Amino acid sequence: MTEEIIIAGFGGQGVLSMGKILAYSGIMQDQEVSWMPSYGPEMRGGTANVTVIVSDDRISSPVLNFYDTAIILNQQSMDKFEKTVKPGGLLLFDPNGITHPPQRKDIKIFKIEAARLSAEMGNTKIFNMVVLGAYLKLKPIVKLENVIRGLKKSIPERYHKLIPMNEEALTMGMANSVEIFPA
Amino acid sequence: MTEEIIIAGFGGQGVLSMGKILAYSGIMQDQEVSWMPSYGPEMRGGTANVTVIVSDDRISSPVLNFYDTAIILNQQSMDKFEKTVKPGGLLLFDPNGITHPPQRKDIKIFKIEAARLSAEMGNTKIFNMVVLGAYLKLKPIVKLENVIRGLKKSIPERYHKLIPMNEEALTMGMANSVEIFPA
Amino acid sequence: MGELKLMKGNEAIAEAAIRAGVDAYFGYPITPQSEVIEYLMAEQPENRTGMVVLQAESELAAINMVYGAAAAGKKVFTSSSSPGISLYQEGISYIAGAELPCVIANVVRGGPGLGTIQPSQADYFQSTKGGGHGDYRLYVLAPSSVQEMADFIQLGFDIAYKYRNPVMIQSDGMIGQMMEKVELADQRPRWTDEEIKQMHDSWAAFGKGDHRERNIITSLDLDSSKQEKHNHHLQAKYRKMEENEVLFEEINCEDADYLIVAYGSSARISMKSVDLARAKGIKVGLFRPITLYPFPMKQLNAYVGKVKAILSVEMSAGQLIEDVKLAVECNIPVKHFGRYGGMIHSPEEVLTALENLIKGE
Amino acid sequence: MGELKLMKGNEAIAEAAIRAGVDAYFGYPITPQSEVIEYLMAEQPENRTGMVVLQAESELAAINMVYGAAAAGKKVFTSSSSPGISLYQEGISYIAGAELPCVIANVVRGGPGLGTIQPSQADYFQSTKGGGHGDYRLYVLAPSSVQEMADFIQLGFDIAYKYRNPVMIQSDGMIGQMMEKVELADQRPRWTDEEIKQMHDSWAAFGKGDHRERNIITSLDLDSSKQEKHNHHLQAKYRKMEENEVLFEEINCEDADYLIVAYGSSARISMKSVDLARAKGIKVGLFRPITLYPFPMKQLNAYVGKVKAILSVEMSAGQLIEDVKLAVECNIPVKHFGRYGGMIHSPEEVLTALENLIKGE
Amino acid sequence: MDIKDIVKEENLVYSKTNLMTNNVLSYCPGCGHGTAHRIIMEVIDELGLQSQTIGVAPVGCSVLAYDFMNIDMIQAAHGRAPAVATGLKRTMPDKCIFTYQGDGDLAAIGTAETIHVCNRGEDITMFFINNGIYGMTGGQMAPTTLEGMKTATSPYGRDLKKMGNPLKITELIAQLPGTYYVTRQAVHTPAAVRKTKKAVFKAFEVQKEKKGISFVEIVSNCNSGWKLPPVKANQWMVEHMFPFYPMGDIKVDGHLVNSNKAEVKS
Amino acid sequence: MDIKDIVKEENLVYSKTNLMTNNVLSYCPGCGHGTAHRIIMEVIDELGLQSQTIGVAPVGCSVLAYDFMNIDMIQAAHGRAPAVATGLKRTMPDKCIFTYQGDGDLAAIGTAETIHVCNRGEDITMFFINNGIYGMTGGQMAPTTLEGMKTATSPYGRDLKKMGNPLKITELIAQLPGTYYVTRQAVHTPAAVRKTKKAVFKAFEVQKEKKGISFVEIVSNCNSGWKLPPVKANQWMVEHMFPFYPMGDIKVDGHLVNSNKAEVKS
Amino acid sequence: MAKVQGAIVVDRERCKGCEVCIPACPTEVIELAKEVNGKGYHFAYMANPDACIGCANCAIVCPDGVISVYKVKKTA
Amino acid sequence: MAKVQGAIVVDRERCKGCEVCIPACPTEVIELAKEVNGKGYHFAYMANPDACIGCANCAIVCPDGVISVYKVKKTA
Ligand SMILES: Cc1ncc(C[n+]2csc(CCOP(=O)(O)OP(=O)(O)O)c2C)c(N)n1
Ligand SMILES: Cc1ncc(C[n+]2csc(CCOP(=O)(O)OP(=O)(O)O)c2C)c(N)n1
Ligand code: SF4
Ligand code: SF4
Ligand code: SF4
Ligand code: SF4
Ligand code: SF4
Ligand code: SF4
Ligand SMILES: [Mg+2]
Ligand SMILES: [Mg+2]
Repeated sequence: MTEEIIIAGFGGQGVLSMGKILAYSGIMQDQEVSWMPSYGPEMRGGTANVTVIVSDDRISSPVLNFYDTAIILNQQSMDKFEKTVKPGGLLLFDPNGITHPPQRKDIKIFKIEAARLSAEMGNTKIFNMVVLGAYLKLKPIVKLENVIRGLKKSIPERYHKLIPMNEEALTMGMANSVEIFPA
Repeated sequence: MTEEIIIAGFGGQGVLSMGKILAYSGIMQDQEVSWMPSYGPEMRGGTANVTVIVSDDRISSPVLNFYDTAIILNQQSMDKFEKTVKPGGLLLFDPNGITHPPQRKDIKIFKIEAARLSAEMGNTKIFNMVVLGAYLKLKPIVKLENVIRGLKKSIPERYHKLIPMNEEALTMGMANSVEIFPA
Repeated sequence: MGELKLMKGNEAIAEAAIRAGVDAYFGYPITPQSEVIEYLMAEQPENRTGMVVLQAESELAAINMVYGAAAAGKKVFTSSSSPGISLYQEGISYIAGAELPCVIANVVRGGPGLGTIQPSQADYFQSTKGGGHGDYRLYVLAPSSVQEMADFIQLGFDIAYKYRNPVMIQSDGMIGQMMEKVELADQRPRWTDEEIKQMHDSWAAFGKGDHRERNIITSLDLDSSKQEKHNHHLQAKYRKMEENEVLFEEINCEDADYLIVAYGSSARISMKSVDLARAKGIKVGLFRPITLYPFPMKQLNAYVGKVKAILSVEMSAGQLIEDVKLAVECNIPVKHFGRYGGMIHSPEEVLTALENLIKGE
Repeated sequence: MGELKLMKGNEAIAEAAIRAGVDAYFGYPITPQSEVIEYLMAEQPENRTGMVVLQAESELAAINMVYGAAAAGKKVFTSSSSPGISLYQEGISYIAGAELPCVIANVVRGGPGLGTIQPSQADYFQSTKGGGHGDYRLYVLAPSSVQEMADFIQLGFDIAYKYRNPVMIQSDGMIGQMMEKVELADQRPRWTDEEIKQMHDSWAAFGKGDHRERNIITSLDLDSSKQEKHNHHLQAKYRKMEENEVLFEEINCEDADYLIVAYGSSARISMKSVDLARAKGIKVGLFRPITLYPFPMKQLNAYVGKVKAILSVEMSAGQLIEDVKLAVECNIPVKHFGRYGGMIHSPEEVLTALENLIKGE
Repeated sequence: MDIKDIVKEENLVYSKTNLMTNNVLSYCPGCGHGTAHRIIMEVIDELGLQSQTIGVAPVGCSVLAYDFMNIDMIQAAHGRAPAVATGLKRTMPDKCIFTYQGDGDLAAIGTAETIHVCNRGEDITMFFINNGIYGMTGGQMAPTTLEGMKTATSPYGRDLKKMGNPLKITELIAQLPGTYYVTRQAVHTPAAVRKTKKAVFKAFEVQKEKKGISFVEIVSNCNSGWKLPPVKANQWMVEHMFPFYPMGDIKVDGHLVNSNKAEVKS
Repeated sequence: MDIKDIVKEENLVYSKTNLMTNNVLSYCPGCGHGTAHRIIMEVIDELGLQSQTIGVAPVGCSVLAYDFMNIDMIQAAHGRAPAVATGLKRTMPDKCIFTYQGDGDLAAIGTAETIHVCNRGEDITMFFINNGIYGMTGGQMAPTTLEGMKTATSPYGRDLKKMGNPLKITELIAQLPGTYYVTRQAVHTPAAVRKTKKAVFKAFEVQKEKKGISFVEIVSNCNSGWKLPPVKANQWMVEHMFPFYPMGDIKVDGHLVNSNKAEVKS
Repeated sequence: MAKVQGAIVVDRERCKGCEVCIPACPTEVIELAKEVNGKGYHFAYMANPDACIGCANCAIVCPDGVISVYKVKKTA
Repeated sequence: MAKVQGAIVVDRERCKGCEVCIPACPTEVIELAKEVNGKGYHFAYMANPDACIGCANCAIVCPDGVISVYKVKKTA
C-alpha cells in the first residue's frame, strides 16, 4: 500500500498539522511516511500545502506531481491541484470559499463542510480534524486508534486534554462527507 | 644573448635595487628583462635575493635553479648559491664576512671588495654600484650609458643629483675585481 | 532499537547532535535551516548533556567559534545554508589546514547570491572541490533522508576524528524541511576532559601539562618547503579517505542497461523515476553517491562495459556530472539533467530525460 | 607604442587600472599584493583621473563596496590574495547573481588556511568552478607576465561589461612580485555620467529618471520558477562566453609528440622546460590556457590523435588536471605534475616529470 | 453632506505617495516597515530627489523594499549595506544614498560595516529598523532583543549571561566623530509618524550638506516575531522597548544631545 | 668586587621566564611585541596558570606568538580571535583564555567580533597591541593610525575626510556592559612595564572571577612601519600616540573611571 | 461657523485588517468590516462617517498606505 | 654601610642592538659594542660595569628578553 496525498489551503487552516498527524498515524502502525511542506516567507498569510506519503515500503520521492488524493481547502489550491489527482484518485474539498467547484470526471470527488461543521461545534480549531475524519472514512489507510496515538505524539502533553474533542471532530468528519457528481 | 643572474646578500645591501638598475639598463637597450625577488617577512633583517634575466629573446622562466652568474654578498648566500652557477659560469663575491670562500673549479670566480671600497669612498650606500661595476666589467651585457639611463629611470627625480657619485662607484667596481683561483 | 520519531531533517540533525555527545553548536540563523538552532535552543541540551549552544553574531564568528572549540579537542557542530556557507570559506580552509575535526551542515538553497530559499544542489563544487583557497578537501556526506540526516552526525564525527578533518553534511531545503520517521540513536555521553586528554593530548590545545610540549594549532608555515610537506601530509590523508571511506548505494543496478546517478534529494526523486521507468520496461538503476568527496570513482567505473549510458541528475546546472565523467573516464556517455535555482525536478521529468537519453536526443 | 616601464605585476595592474579609466578601487591589504593599493595611494589617481581609492575595513567591506559601485555602472576593481578571496565568496556570488561587471584580482599564495605568502595556483577550483554558492561562473584570466597583468585589466573590463559578469584575474605571488618590461596603454578617460547613462541606463542604479522605470540590482527571487529562468539566462551567457571568449597560447606545438599544459607562472616555467626538452630532442609543446574559464576545451581536444600524452603542470595538488582530462575526453593520457604550498617547481623538475611521463612511469 | 461630495479629486488631502509603487507590501498586517517606507518616500518626493536617490536594502523582511520604493534600488548581502552605500557614494558623491537595515543586519552580522561607515563619516543616511528580532527568518533573537524576551532562539527568554546584552548600537555609533545626526523615532502613532518624518527630512539635509552620517533609528513592531496582534504589539513596544530604547535625538549637529541618553550601558 | 663574583646562580634576580621559549623572536629590533609577550608570560607563570591557559593570536606580526609563548596556542584567522576564544571558553569555562591582537586585527577586520565578544561579556582576557599601523604586511594604515600619519597606504598622511577617523575602539568597548576591566598601558620604560604587568595581573584575576571581559590595550611602537629607530620610535609614541590614546584605566570593576577619559570622540 | 468634514477611502483589497488605523482616529470613525476581502482579511471602513474630520491620522499610520483622505469645509 | 652591586649578562647572539635598554638604565651602564654578532647586530654590553646596581630596568624593557640580572650586597 502506498498513498500519496496533497493537502492544500490557507496558512491558518491547520494544513501542515493535519499532515503531521496523518504521518504520525502511519508510524504508529509501522508504516513508512514522509511529510514535505511548502515553506518560506511566501507562506506569510498566503497558501500552504504539504505532501504526505504513507506506504508499506520505502518511500522514494517525497515531492510529487501527481497524487492519489488531493485535500483542497481554498480556491487557489483548487486551481493548482485539481489537475494533479491521478485518474481514479480522490479529491476531497471544503466548499467554503470555493467559487469554481471541481470539474473532473475521471476521479472521485467528495465534499466535506468542515468549516461549517466546526463552527457549529463552536471550535474552528478542529476544522482540520473534521477534514481528516472525512478523508479517513473514504480511505481508511490508518486506523482511528492509530490516529489518536499519532495525535498524542504530535501535540504537546499539555494539550492532551483536548484529544476527546479532536476525536469527536474526526467522527463528525467521517459521518459527513458527500460525493459530488460534476454536472 | 641571455644572461641569467642571481644576486644574493643581506636585506640592507641594496641587492634588490642593484637588480632593478640592471634590469632597467637592459630595457634601455631594447632587451627583455625579468626581476624576481625573494619576498616576505622572512626578509626582515634576513637575507634577500633577486633573479635577474636580461635577454634578446622572450624570457621564459623568471625563476631558475641554475644561473650564468651569481653575485654573492654574504656567507649564507654563498652556502646556498655557489652550487647553482652553471659550469663555465661566473661567481662574483665580496669577501667581507665570507668565512668559507667558494671552492668550485668549473666556474670563473672573481672577488670585489666593494664593502671596503665604498667605505673608503665614504659612502656605504654606493656599495651595490661598486659590485655592479665589477660585474659589468666581467660581463658587459649592458652599456654603461644605458646603466646611467636605467639609474635615472629607477630612482626618483630628486635623487638624480647623486648619479655622478653612482657612476664613480661603477667605475671603481670595474677597475677592482680580482680573479680567484681556488686552491 | 532506538526511539522512533517523526521529525524534520533539521530537527533530526540537531537531536542527533545532542545524542552523539556533541560539546557545542555555534550557528547563525538562515532559512531553510534555522530549525537546527531553534530546536537546540528549545531542547536546552545544557541540561541534558552539558552541550553548549550559542547564536553567534555572524557566520564568520560561528565558524571561528567552531575553530576554537575544535582546537581544544571538543566535538563541535555548526550548520548554515548557501550564502552563510560562502562566508564560512576562509574558516573552512583554516580548519582543513590546521587539521581540526568538526561537522558542518549545509542545507543548500537556490543561488547564486541571495537566490531563493528553495532546495538546490548547486553547492556541489564548493563542497567537494574546495570553495575556500588552497588544496584541501572536506569529507562530504549527502543524506537523502531524515534518517541519514541523523545518522551522518555520528558517522561524520567518526571520520572527522579519524582523519582530523572537517566533515560537511550537504543536504538541501527538501531534506531539511521534510519530516520522516527517524530512529534515534541512544544518548552517548560527552567525552570527559580526561577522555579528551587521553585521546587528543598529542595535538589538542586545552592547556599544556608538564608531561608534554605545548600544542599549537595553526595552518601557517612561512617556510614553503615545510608548508609543502604539510600539504603532502594532507594529500596523503585524502588518498586514504579515497581508499577507505567511500560510501554509495546501488538500487536496481544489477541488470541495468542505463544508470541514473544522483545524490541526496535528487536521488530520492530519481528512485521514483526508476520505478516509473521499470514499469515501462526500461532497465534502469540508480547509483547514489553517499560521499560526494571521496567520490565513488572506482565503484561507478565498474559499470563501464555494463551500461549503455548514464543520466546524471542534480538540482544544479551541471556540477556532479564532472565527477561522473571523470569516474567513467569517458567510457560511458553521460548526460546531464537538472532543474535549478530552487526548482525541484519531478520524477516524471527525470523519466522523460531518461527516455530522451535512450532515444539518443 | 605606449610608455615602457619596469614594473612589478602588482604595480602594473594598478597603473593599468588608472589608465583604463577605472572609477574606483576598494581593497584590504594582504601579502603578496599589498603593492596594488600602495601604488594607487602613492599615485593619487583622484588627481590624475578622478579615480577613487579606498582602503576598506575588511575584505567583506571591500567586495561589497565593489558591489555598490558596480551597481551604478561604475568601473570598479579590487584585488586580494587567497584568504581574502575566500572572504569575497559570498560577495562574488551576489555580484554574479546580480550580473554586475567588475574586475577582481587574486594574487594567489600557498594554502590552505593562512598557509604561506609564497606563490601558488591552488585557487583554480575556487576561481573556475565557483568558490561561492550557486551555479555561476567568473571569466577567469591567467596572466603569465607583467605585461599581461596590465593588459588584462582593459580586456577584463571589456568582457565584464559585454556580459555583465565579474571577471577574475588569477595570478600569484610570482607574477605579482616580479618586475618586467611593460608597455602601458595610453590613458583612457573615465566614463562621464552622461556616457554611463547612455550605455547602462537599462540596468544600472544611478538614480531613476522620469523616462524609465526604476532599476533594481538584486540576486533575489523568492519565486523559484523566476529564479530558474534567471539561472537559465546566466547559463546561456556562460555558453556564449565558452563559444566566443576562449583565449589560449600554443608554443612549439605544431610538431609536438607531447604537450605540457600549464597556465600563468607555471606556463612561464614550463616554457623553459620546453626549451630544455627540445635541446634534448624531445618534441614537446606548451599549451597555455589564458582563460581558465571558459577553458579552451575544443582547442585542447584538437590534439587528440596528435600527441601521445599530456603533462598537466600546476602549483597545486591537482586542479587544472580535471579540466584537461575533461577537455581531451580521456583520449590522451594525462599526468599531473606540481609543487605546492608555496613551492615553485623548477624548469628542470618539469623536464624530469616529462621524461618520466614519456618513460611511462 | 454626502460622502460622494467629499470624496472628490479636489478634496484629496492625503494619499499614498507615487514614490511608493502599487505592489502589495509583503509585510505582515500592521508591520511598521510599511509606514517607515512610506515616510522615507514621501520625504524624497517632497525634496524632489527621486532621480538622485539610490536606496540600499540588505536581507531582512525589507529585502523586497525594491518592490515598493519607486526609486533605483540595490539589494545588498546581509549586513553589508553600509559597504555597498560607500561604494555608491564614493563614486557618485552628489547622489543621495541611503541604507535601510534591520537590527539583525545592522547590529549583528553587519557590526563592522556599521561602525566603520560611521567612523569614516560617509555622507550617507542610514535607516535602522529596530524591532528587537530577526523578522524575516522567523523571529530569532537579535542583538537588540530585550532581556527576558522570548524568541525562536531564546524560547525561555533572553538570558544575558548566556546570550549577551541587548546592544544599543545607536548610542555607540553616536560616539563616533563621523556621525553628525543620530536620532531614535517610532511610527506607531500619528504623532510619532510626524516626528519621524521631520527626522527623515533632517537626515537628508545633513547628507546634502555632506556633514557625515545621518542615522535614524525607528523602533518598530514585529507582530509575527513577537506573536502579538499589531495593536497589542505597539502597546508592548511602548511599554517594553521604549524604556530601554528611549525616543528622541541622540546627536544633533555633531554634538551629543544629552549624556544620559547617550549612555550605552543598560 | 669582580663581575664573576656577582654573576652566580644564587645572585640571579631577573631573567627571561621559562614560559618564553628559547626561539629567537621574529620581531624587528626594539619592537614592543616582545616585551608584551614576556610580561604576559611572567604573569601566567607567577599565577601558576601555564597548564590552564590557551592563548589565541591571529594574523599580524604576532602570528608567530606560538613560537615564543610556552603554552598551548591557537593561531586564528585575521580578526577572528574573539570568536575562537569564545569557542574555547564556552566549552572550557574554567580554563584561562586570552587573545593577543593587533590594531588592524581587532579594530578593522575584526570589529564585529570585538564588539560582540565584549557585549556578550565572555570571561576572557584581551590584549590589544595598538601600534597605529599594520606591521606585518608592511606598514599600511590601521583604524588607529593618527591624523596626518604617513603609512604605506597613506603616503601623504592620513586624511580624515577620505580615510576616516582614528578609532578609539578601547573607549568604545568600555561602554558595553559586558566589559569589566579596561585599561590602556605601554611597555616602553621600566615604569610602564611594571604598571602594565600589574594590569595584566588584574586582567587575569577578573577572568578568574568570571566577571566578563578584561581588556588591556598596550600602545606600542612599530619601528619598521613608522620608519624610525626603536628609541626614537618610543619618543614619537610618547609625543604623538599618548595624547590621543591616553594612558591609564578606563573601566574598573565594571565602572567607567572618568567620563573625560571615556570620551570616544577625537 | 465653518466646520470641517472629511472622509476616507480604504482600498479594500489591499487592506490587511491590522486595526492600526482604529486607535489613531480621534473621532472613532473606523471599524473592521464583518466581511473579508479576497485575501481573507476583514477590511477597515468608515463605520461612523459623519465623525470624520479628515485629519489623516489614520492614513499616515496605515502601514499599507491604503487610506486616502478627503476634506471639505462645510458651512454649518 | 651595605651597598648594592649588580651585573647583567647579555645574550650576545640574541641581542638585536635596539638600544631600548640604554635609556632605561639609571646609571648609564650599557652601550652597544663596536663588533657585530652573527646576525650583524651591534650588541649591548656593560660599558660601565661598576655602576650597575642590578635594578633590572634594562632587562624588563628588553623586547628580546636577552638580559639576565645579578645582584649582591657589598659591604662597603
Ligand atoms: C549571510 C546570511 N546570513 C543569514 C541570512 C538569513 N537572514 C536573512 S534576514 C536575517 C535577519 C533579519 O533580521 P533583521 O535584520 O532584524 O530584519 P527584520 O526582518 O527584522 O526586519 C537573516 C539572519 C542571510 N540571508 N544571509
Ligand atoms: C583575511 C586576511 N586579510 C588580510 C590579511 C593580511 N594581514 C595579515 S596581518 C594584517 C594586519 C596586521 O596589523 P595588526 O593587526 O595591526 O598587527 P601588527 O602586525 O601591527 O602587530 C593583515 C592585513 C590576512 N592575513 N588575512
Ligand atoms: S515578520 Fe515582523 S518585521 Fe517581518 S513583516 Fe512580519 S511583522 Fe514585519
Ligand atoms: S613590523 Fe612593526 S610591529 Fe612588526 S615586528 Fe616590526 S616593529 Fe614590530
Ligand atoms: S491600518 Fe491600513 S491596513 Fe490596517 S486596518 Fe487600517 S486601513 Fe487596513
Ligand atoms: S481622517 Fe481622521 S477622522 Fe477621518 S477616519 Fe481618518 S483618523 Fe479618523
Ligand atoms: S634592549 Fe635587549 S635587544 Fe635591545 S639592545 Fe638592549 S639587550 Fe639588546
Ligand atoms: S640592572 Fe639596572 S643598573 Fe644594571 S645595567 Fe640594568 S638598568 Fe643599568
Ligand atoms: Mg529585526
Ligand atoms: Mg598594528
